[in-house]
Amino acid sequence: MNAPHKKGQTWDIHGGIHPPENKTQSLGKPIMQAAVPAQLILPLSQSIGAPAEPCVEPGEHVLKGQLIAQAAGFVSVPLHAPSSGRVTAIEDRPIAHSSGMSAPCIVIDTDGEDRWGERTPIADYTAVERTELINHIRNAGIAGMGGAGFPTAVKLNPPADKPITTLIINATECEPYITADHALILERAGDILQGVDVLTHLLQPARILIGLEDNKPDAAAALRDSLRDRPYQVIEFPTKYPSGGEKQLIEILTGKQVPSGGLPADLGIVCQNIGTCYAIKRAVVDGEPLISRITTLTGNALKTLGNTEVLLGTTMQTLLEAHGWQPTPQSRLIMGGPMMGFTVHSANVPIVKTTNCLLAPTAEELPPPHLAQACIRCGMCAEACPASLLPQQLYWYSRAREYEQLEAHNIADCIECGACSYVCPSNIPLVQYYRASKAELRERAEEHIKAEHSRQRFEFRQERLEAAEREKEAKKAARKAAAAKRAAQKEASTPDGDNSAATAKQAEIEAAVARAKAKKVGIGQPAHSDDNEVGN
Amino acid sequence: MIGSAVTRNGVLLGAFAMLTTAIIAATQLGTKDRIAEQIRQAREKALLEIVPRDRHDNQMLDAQFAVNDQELLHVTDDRSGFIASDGGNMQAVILPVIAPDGYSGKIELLVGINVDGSLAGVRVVQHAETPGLGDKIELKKSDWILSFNGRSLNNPLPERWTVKKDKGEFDQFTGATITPRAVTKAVYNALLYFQKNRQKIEQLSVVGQTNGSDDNGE
Amino acid sequence: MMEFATEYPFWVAVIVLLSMCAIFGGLLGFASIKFKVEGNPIVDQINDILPQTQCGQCSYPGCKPYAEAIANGEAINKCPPGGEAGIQALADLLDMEPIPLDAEHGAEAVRTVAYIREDECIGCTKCIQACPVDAILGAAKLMHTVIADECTGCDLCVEPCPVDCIDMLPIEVDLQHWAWELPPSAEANLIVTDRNPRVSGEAA
Amino acid sequence: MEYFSLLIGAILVNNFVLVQFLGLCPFMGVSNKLETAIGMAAATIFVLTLSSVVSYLTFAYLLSPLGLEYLDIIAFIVVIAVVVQFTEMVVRKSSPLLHRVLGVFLPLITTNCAVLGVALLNINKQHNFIESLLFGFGAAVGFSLVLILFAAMRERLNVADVPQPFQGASIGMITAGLMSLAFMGFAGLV
Amino acid sequence: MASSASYADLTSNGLWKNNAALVQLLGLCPLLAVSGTVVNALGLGLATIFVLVCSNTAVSMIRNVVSDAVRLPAFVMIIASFTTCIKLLMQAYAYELYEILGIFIPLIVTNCAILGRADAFAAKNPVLPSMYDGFIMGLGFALVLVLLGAMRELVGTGALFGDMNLLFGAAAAQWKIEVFSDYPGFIVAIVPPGAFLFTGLLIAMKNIIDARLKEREEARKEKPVAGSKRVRVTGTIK
Amino acid sequence: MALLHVTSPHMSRAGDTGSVMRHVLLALIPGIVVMTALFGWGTIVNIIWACLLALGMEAMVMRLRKRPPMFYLRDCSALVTAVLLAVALPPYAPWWLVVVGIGFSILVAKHLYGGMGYNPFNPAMVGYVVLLISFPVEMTQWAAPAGSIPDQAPTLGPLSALAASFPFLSSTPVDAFTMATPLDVFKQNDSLMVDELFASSPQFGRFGGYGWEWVNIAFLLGGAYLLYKRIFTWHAPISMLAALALMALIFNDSGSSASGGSPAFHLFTGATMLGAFFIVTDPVSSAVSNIGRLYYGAGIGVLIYLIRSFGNYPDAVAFAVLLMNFAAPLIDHYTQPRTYGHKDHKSHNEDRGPK
Ligand SMILES: Cc1cc2nc3c(=O)[nH]c(=O)nc-3n(C[C@H](O)[C@H](O)[C@H](O)COP(=O)(O)O)c2cc1C
Ligand SMILES: Cc1cc2nc3c(=O)[nH]c(=O)nc-3n(C[C@H](O)[C@H](O)[C@H](O)COP(=O)(O)O)c2cc1C
Ligand SMILES: Cc1cc2nc3c(=O)[nH]c(=O)nc-3n(C[C@H](O)[C@H](O)[C@H](O)COP(=O)(O)O)c2cc1C
Ligand SMILES: Cc1cc2nc3c(=O)[nH]c(=O)nc-3n(C[C@H](O)[C@H](O)[C@H](O)CO)c2cc1C
Ligand code: SF4
Ligand code: SF4
Ligand code: SF4
Ligand code: SF4
Ligand code: FES
Repeated sequence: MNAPHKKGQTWDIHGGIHPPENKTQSLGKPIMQAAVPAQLILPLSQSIGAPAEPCVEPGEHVLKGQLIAQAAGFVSVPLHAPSSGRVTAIEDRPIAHSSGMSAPCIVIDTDGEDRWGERTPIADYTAVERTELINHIRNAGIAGMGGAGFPTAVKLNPPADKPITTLIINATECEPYITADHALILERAGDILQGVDVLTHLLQPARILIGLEDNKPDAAAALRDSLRDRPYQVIEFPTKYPSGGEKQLIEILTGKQVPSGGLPADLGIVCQNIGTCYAIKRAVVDGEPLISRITTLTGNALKTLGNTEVLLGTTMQTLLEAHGWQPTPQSRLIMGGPMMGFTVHSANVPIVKTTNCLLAPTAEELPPPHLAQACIRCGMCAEACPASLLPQQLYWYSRAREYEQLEAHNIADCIECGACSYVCPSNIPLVQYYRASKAELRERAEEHIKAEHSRQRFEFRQERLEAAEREKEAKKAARKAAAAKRAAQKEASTPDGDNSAATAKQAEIEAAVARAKAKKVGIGQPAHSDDNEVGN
Repeated sequence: MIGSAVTRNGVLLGAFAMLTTAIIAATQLGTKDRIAEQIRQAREKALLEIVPRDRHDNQMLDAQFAVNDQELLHVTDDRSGFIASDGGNMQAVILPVIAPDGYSGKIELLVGINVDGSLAGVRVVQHAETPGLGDKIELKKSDWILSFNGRSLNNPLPERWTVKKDKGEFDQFTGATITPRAVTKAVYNALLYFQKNRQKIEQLSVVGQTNGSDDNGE
Repeated sequence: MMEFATEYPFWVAVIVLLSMCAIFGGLLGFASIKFKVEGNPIVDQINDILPQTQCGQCSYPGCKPYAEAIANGEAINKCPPGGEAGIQALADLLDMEPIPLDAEHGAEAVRTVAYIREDECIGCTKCIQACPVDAILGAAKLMHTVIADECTGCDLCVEPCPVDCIDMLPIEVDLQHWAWELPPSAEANLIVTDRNPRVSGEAA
Repeated sequence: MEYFSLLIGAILVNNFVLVQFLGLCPFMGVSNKLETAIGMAAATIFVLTLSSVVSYLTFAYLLSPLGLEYLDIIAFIVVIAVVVQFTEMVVRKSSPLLHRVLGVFLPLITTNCAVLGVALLNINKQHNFIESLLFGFGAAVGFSLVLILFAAMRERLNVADVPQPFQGASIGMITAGLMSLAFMGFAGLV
Repeated sequence: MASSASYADLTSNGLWKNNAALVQLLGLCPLLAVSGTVVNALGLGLATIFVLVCSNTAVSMIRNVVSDAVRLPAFVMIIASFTTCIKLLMQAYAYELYEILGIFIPLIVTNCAILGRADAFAAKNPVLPSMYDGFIMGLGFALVLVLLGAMRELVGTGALFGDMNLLFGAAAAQWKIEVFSDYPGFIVAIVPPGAFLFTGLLIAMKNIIDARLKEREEARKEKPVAGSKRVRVTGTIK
Repeated sequence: MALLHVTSPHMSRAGDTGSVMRHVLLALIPGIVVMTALFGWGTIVNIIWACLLALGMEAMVMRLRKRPPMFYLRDCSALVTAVLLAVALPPYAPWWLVVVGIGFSILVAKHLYGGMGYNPFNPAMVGYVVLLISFPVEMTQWAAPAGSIPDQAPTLGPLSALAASFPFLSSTPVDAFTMATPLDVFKQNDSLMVDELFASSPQFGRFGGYGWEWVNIAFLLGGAYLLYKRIFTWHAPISMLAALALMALIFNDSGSSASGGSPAFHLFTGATMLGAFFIVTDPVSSAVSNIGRLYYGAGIGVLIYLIRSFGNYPDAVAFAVLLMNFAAPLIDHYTQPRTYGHKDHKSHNEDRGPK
């Protein structure tokens, strides 16, 4: 493992599967340009980290590329208007999420002019301050386009004690159906490489590896053709899902494994998706923030398939209708690929920075799941698991809610790639089990912390009360002693006075109760109707 | 204070010890003789099955002699043989015999041989044969073992002293030949042993050199 | 000695037993002093499992006292907030069979948080006194408010409130806490979807 | 060789739990979790070997010479209780770590008939000192072996879709039965 | 408190609800080891009842005399001595059965130490209830033992009540009932695995009956009031 | 419009558990054909009768548990169990023997644990062992392989085979000619050298048992097919065969009468190959990880040899499998593979803090 490796050498990863690729449907045509829709819906949270904070008001007119929400912290990205128009609302709208829930969004009614605001290209990025360049990227709202959407600027700022030696560009696109990156490479390889140049300048890695599967020789060729004299290596490796996963790709290209719970930076590696590189080029060289992305539209339920450059905030409904989508009850709409993508509850949700694919299959193409049978421990899932887990054991323990065992079997290292479910002859929805269990584990950890906190507060309070009690006792004793001295003198009046004080307090409280009750009746009504309005 | 508690507890425990010992000792005293008798009867019962009471007048348990014979009886650990005599005349002898080649290990037998060299009876003392197969050698399960009664060295002829499957005289069990084969061989060997050692044993019985008194059965 | 034994079997028996008791008693007594240790860490382990809601439904004033009681042999099924999962964890710790929640102490319920309707609050401070974890803020005669993050949902503040202005609201799932549920077990599924196995897909 | 077969006999062929039926209560009771089963196993090995030896000594050098064989039960019970309690105290003091593993099980072992059983069997089979030692040790190892295997298996049973009436102790018993069935394969090994 | 337990409660507890063998899973060794035939089961069952009754009575009688420190040793010694007695008696009067039951007679000690609840019950209750409790616990155990013996004997050999002479004298030898004639014998029922399997089935049967009973009871009874035992953590509110 | 909401992945490989089982059934065919050729139609009668019983019992259980029987019958696992048990029974076994065996397999060993996938013990082997212990006579009456004895009558055809198993169906009861199996003979021999034994007994063939060599080779072929189809991995069967061969090699003292027999003898006699490829590989009751399966298989190999050579029972596959079934959960506990990004195999024990 430590031997100096040959140029272009690759390593094999454990497991993996070979699902039918279904990529040709959406390739072959040039990247289309989606129309500017009448309304854009922009969720404040489009990436990992804190949601952005709106910096426009409803009613305000915005220009294309104008900042509409600021980053709210270090791990957070800002948001820009994808087109010019008027902000009509900042409110909860359904978003693309497995839960089908709503989240705060900025809604813009476009004016059709698509008028650019100010663009801020950096003429010579090698001349500016490193932090300034990173800030520029952050301000352009760039989050990873390959997966979870992690704020790119954060990754470009590795801790000082972990110098980056290797930059890996992820052009794998291992999921079936998706061709967004592929198409992007074919058409804009030069731009992508310019983005890589920026990254290289920022990170100063010793090697730059561009990895992709050997099922896209034309893309590899396109990249190589555009390389010129750049010292980047374009490395092809055998096609196998999920070699595009960050951890898997790192093992394939370097032979090293990211330590469990660690980051690639621990190995001196940063991994960026090729779409992210393109976005960086646009931000730095052209001064355009991230307001659109390439999305693959595919699946037999569509009339025209292909890749399209679409403004963020366009609803899937608008986009897909333009491609002849006519949903029937029970049709599926998947954001992402067939392996890791999730179904949306309604098509009336906006495209976001991580929408690399919309898959609208027919029922014949991706039939509804079979009824699950019992696990027969055949071990095919373990053979397929790229993380070398024992999915069947995770499944058994998830069923039994044995969380200690799940932790012992490293459920946290599951990347939810779905390879296990894919091969399972009993058709068990394994990944769903893991997701549920992981969530439960997270919740338990939170609860445990909270319980610990409550315990401390409880004990603190008990102690305080006891201290107060002791003090009172001490005072009482002192008073008693004093009282004993003057025992003969004053006797009868004090208890009386005490009593009257108590009654007075009681009366006061009762009056307050009456007031409050009256108030309650009074305001109860309007509060209700308010509720109703919001409900509609 | 601690001291007094310890003394009190100590005395209490002591009292309990006395009390419980009293109960046990009383029971023990009450049953001692009967238990000894029961043990004796139990041991004698097997012997009496082979040589019934009406054929002898001595206490066979008191007429023991040590047997040690690797070759024929496969008995090496000083087991006892017993002599039945009537009016001082030896009537029969009961030999401990081991059949070493049972299906699952050794089969321990008692073989009773009349003075005339015929078999008085054979009983299985202990074995580990398969239940339902080899265990038919127990009298409880089948009376196959009785088929030896009255046989002797030449009845049947030596070459027929085996199971039918080996062209002999004795039945085997369905699906189990090994066990009966082993028992038959051991019984035959016991007869051989008796023939060889008859003199010695008879002497023992006359002199009354047997020793059985210090054996209390535990 | 031997003769004595045969002559007075009873007394020998008594002597033997007595001396055995004496020797062993002494040995244990010695050991109990010599090898004395203090403390009972099990209570902390039990307390760690209890949810620290401090609601008293277990009939002990707080979780710690209940933990102590369990360590002394109290049943493990009396904490409704801990629910089945808590009982299971206790059973695992103490290696007992888990038993169902004791209904006398209440049922397992969704987690809630107290919410004071502030415009009705008269500032009597009774809820502050009731709150076991000091999760209510406010001064006398001013309106009070619950620090939602500190509230354990014990509902002890509800009853003392003279104007009934405290509601226990279920904690709602937000986007961050939403998660897939465990799929219904294949077996359960089958009973419902006897005739049309295909449809179970939607249930998932 | 003879000692070897005594040992193998005690561990496998005449396994205390599955063939001789001794020590079943802890076998059913302390097998819900693998970790505890391992603790119990270690404690049992220690106590069983020790009490086998001690009770042998008591019998051979105290009861037997004085003709007090009939006091065996009571004497053994006392000896075992003391051995267990003493061990517990010593372990608790000398190694809190070990106590955490073994401690809670030690008192449980007193009510385990394997311990008394081993003492009585030593007498029945007229074992000498070494044989008593080996027999006690072998029996304990046999007990521990199946206890640990059983505990691991019960963790698996927890997740099985066992029909309602059979859940819990019932399926545990049936599993033990099938285990015992498998152990019959060792018959005749020594 | 336990002392107020009624005889009816004791009975239903000992025989069914808290049956030592089927519910508490105690005394399993003799239960499994000597339940090959009815006569063995009966012999050990009776011996167990005897020891339980005697020792519970004795423990209860002395309950006020002993201090906590020596309680357990004292109780164990009492039980051990009664066990020794029954062992000697069986040796004297049912020798063959004694031989068959082997070490499971002395082992009554360990079982009774737990079964008898000497510590839990007899030490806190007057003589009569303690005696009754001992009897019922023993009876509950013995009944399961005999039931199991009958099942195994029947399935294993096709007959019932064989060899009763071991316990009841020579006349009882005739009591044997051949239930199935020409039965090939089902050895698994007699050997150790059978003991486990049949006990498992017995427990399952009890579960089924319990579930039925519960269903019926539930139909009648309403739910207990929730939260009735709550305590105020924060003391009284002034 | 309500769209279908399901969890990912949205694709899955074609096929289900039933198809896995059907591959196994297919792979058993060569062995069954050879057995029929050698022993006559008794094997086929056994198989059919056992399958009927197994399906019937499974359907009955599902009824009782209020589950749809067809869904469960379709997974064919009951058929695999039935066929494997039937193949292990002596041909011409009486009908009730099959009833008891399947009863224990399907009802006790499988459905008391919840049915397919949950049983910790191999159902077919449980049935077999119960029968072997309870009815040793019936279980050791193996038909003589065709041609093993020069003037032997021809093996029984379908109808007489049926009559042999169901005597009440026919007015003239049929008896098959039986003889001890080679392992039986080998075990009981304690006077002849191994070579002499091979020469003198009709039970022996070139290197294994007469005829049994072919049975084993046929099952080996079936196993190779399954291996090729990736129904199971090589770990368990190969390590079992290797361990068995190794044990035989160690104890093989060039043919004295006390010899345990050569590796080839052990590999090609009795149920070795059937066991290695169809029984040891039963996924449900074996260890789960590949390393675990190595230990699991090796354990079975060693136990088979020990019990065959030193124990009471002539063939030991069933006992060895059950014993290792028993050990499988513990093996699993200690043979977790190293997860991606972890340092060692069982890091989980260390990095779990006190909780
Ligand atoms: C909670 C979290 C924290 C992260 N912190 C860092 C970080 O501090 N530095 C960094 O370079 N990457 C960080 N990452 C980025 C990951 O290494 C990874 O590149 C990113 O999650 C995208 O991976 P994916 O699309 O495969 O899920 C973090 C990711 C997550 C989810
Ligand atoms: C199973 C799996 C498959 C993935 N496949 C790809 C892929 O094919 N291409 C890609 O760029 N990212 C893929 N990702 C995301 C990468 O792990 C990683 O997040 C990304 O390359 C980081 O780059 P970014 O921060 O620029 O998005 C995948 C992630 C997972 C978990
Ligand atoms: C499990 C099992 C147990 C057996 N037990 C015995 C037995 O106890 N005694 C015996 O003679 N044969 C026993 N046999 C039978 C022998 O293996 C062998 O088949 C038989 O003795 C040969 O006799 P035959 O020539 O009558 O068939 C047993 C066989 C098996 C499979
Ligand atoms: C490769 C393979 C081997 C199998 N071997 C057995 C077997 O030995 N015994 C058996 O009862 N079932 C066997 N089955 C079927 C199935 O796994 C079995 O019925 C389950 O144990 C029932 O839960 C096998 C299945 C497969 C795929
Ligand atoms: S692939 Fe499916 S059936 Fe096979 S072991 Fe994994 S979860 Fe179980
Ligand atoms: S989803 Fe998790 S368990 Fe399944 S194959 Fe992927 S990493 Fe492994
Ligand atoms: S019932 Fe309430 S007070 Fe008692 S342990 Fe549970 S949470 Fe704590
Ligand atoms: S605010 Fe009310 S419900 Fe919340 S912890 Fe305090 S007393 Fe309990
Ligand atoms: S009776 Fe409980 S351990 Fe034996």
